[in-house]
Amino acid sequence: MIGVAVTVRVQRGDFDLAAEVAALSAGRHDIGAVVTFCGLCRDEAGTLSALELEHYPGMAEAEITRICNEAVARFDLQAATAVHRYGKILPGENIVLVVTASPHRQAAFDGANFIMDFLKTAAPFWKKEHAADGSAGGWVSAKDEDDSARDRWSE
Amino acid sequence: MIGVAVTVRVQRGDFDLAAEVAALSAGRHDIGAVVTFCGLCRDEAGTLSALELEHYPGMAEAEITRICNEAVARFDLQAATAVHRYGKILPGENIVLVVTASPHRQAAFDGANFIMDFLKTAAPFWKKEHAADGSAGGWVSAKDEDDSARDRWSE
Amino acid sequence: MASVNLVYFAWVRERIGRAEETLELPESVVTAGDLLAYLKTLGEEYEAALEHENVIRVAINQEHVDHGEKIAGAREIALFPPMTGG
Amino acid sequence: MASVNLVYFAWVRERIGRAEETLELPESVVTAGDLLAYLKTLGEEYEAALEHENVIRVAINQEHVDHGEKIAGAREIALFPPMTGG
Repeated sequence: MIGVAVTVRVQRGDFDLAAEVAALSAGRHDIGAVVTFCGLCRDEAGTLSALELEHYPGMAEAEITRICNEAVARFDLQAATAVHRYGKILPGENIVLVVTASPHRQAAFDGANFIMDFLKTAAPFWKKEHAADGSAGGWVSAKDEDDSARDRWSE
Repeated sequence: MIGVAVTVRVQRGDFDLAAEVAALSAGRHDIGAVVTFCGLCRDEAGTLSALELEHYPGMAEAEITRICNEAVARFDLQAATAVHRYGKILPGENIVLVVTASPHRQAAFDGANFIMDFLKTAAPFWKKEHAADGSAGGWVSAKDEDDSARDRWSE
Repeated sequence: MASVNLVYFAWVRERIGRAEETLELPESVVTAGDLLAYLKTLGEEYEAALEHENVIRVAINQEHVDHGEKIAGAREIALFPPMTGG
Repeated sequence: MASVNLVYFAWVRERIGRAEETLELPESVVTAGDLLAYLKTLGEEYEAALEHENVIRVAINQEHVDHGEKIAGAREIALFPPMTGG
């Protein structure tokens, strides 16, 4: 795993997909596949005006780094980047970015998929919904299907 | 599937990842996940100087469109884009791009993965290798593992 | 008595009514689970926040732990609901 | 005799020595498989290109077909090796 670059950032502002991919692959001639995942804020058919993302500073970065390192070790990854935003996020805006690089396409797909499944269930972030009609939004509940998605990696 | 945008292009020049993602998601507030796959030319530890990609004009576009439409119908995709290059491609350069959008992350991952598996085995492209030492390169052989990757979708 | 920094997030934070505090814990509080039980004796706000103990996640020094984990040596203990990021 | 446009790609093209041609086919050529067998009678270059018939892929009017497919009505028939794009 010499030369494996794991980049993790937790930030309020947006990220630049192309810049993150370029940073991870620039000058390399040994990468065969780059997979990116962007998670975006949906307006839930117009009922949602914004998401408010709270996080645990310090642990958020540490936990995402642990997840990325595990993905690098488990799959044949040459690099992994994860950027997660916090604060108020509007419909159509980005929430999270994961980028993986590998010599082989399935490893790049699996690595990004694995990182997202663990990021959803283990990275200390919490979403609060703001309703479009001004009524009190609430904290988003954790989904059983997210736990199932995570658990398939230990089957 | 009203409003599902399938974009397919076969071109000699490079593509712009960010522009393709923006074109597919611009102005929409209903997308929850965008997955991109970039396939790149590897230098095979310095032994490869270039790939020459031959394609079947007309059928290449038609076949990739069929594959994308099948992915849209099979998964919960809101949009799919595929761009495949032909001609001489150097190590580190892009060969193929697939972008999928869905309300849900696993569908976006599966859609892109599905499109790549079928694109590898059914889209009429052929790669010829040019060796770095000037020796005669040869046509790349189809891999059994690519057939296996495709066949898992019909299990 | 051991002194520990406690941090709370999301609806745990909202229900307790503060984001962090430093508490002196009695010697009888050995595990993360003991801590949750102890906090519930401190007032209604803690009872409301920690009512369903089994869903409360605990991190010691910014790493996830089970409720059975011993808290000795903890600089910072965080309590929060199941994560919903990504 | 039916006239059909044939197109070849990759090493099939290289071995046959041309990218396309128009041939008049005898009535006995009914399926794609018949076409492969017929072409192999036309010379060494065809024999070399189509030696391992089972790996040769056939497309009629730009759609993949099995070797058993009938070629009646074909405007364009393509012969090529297994694909290696992506």
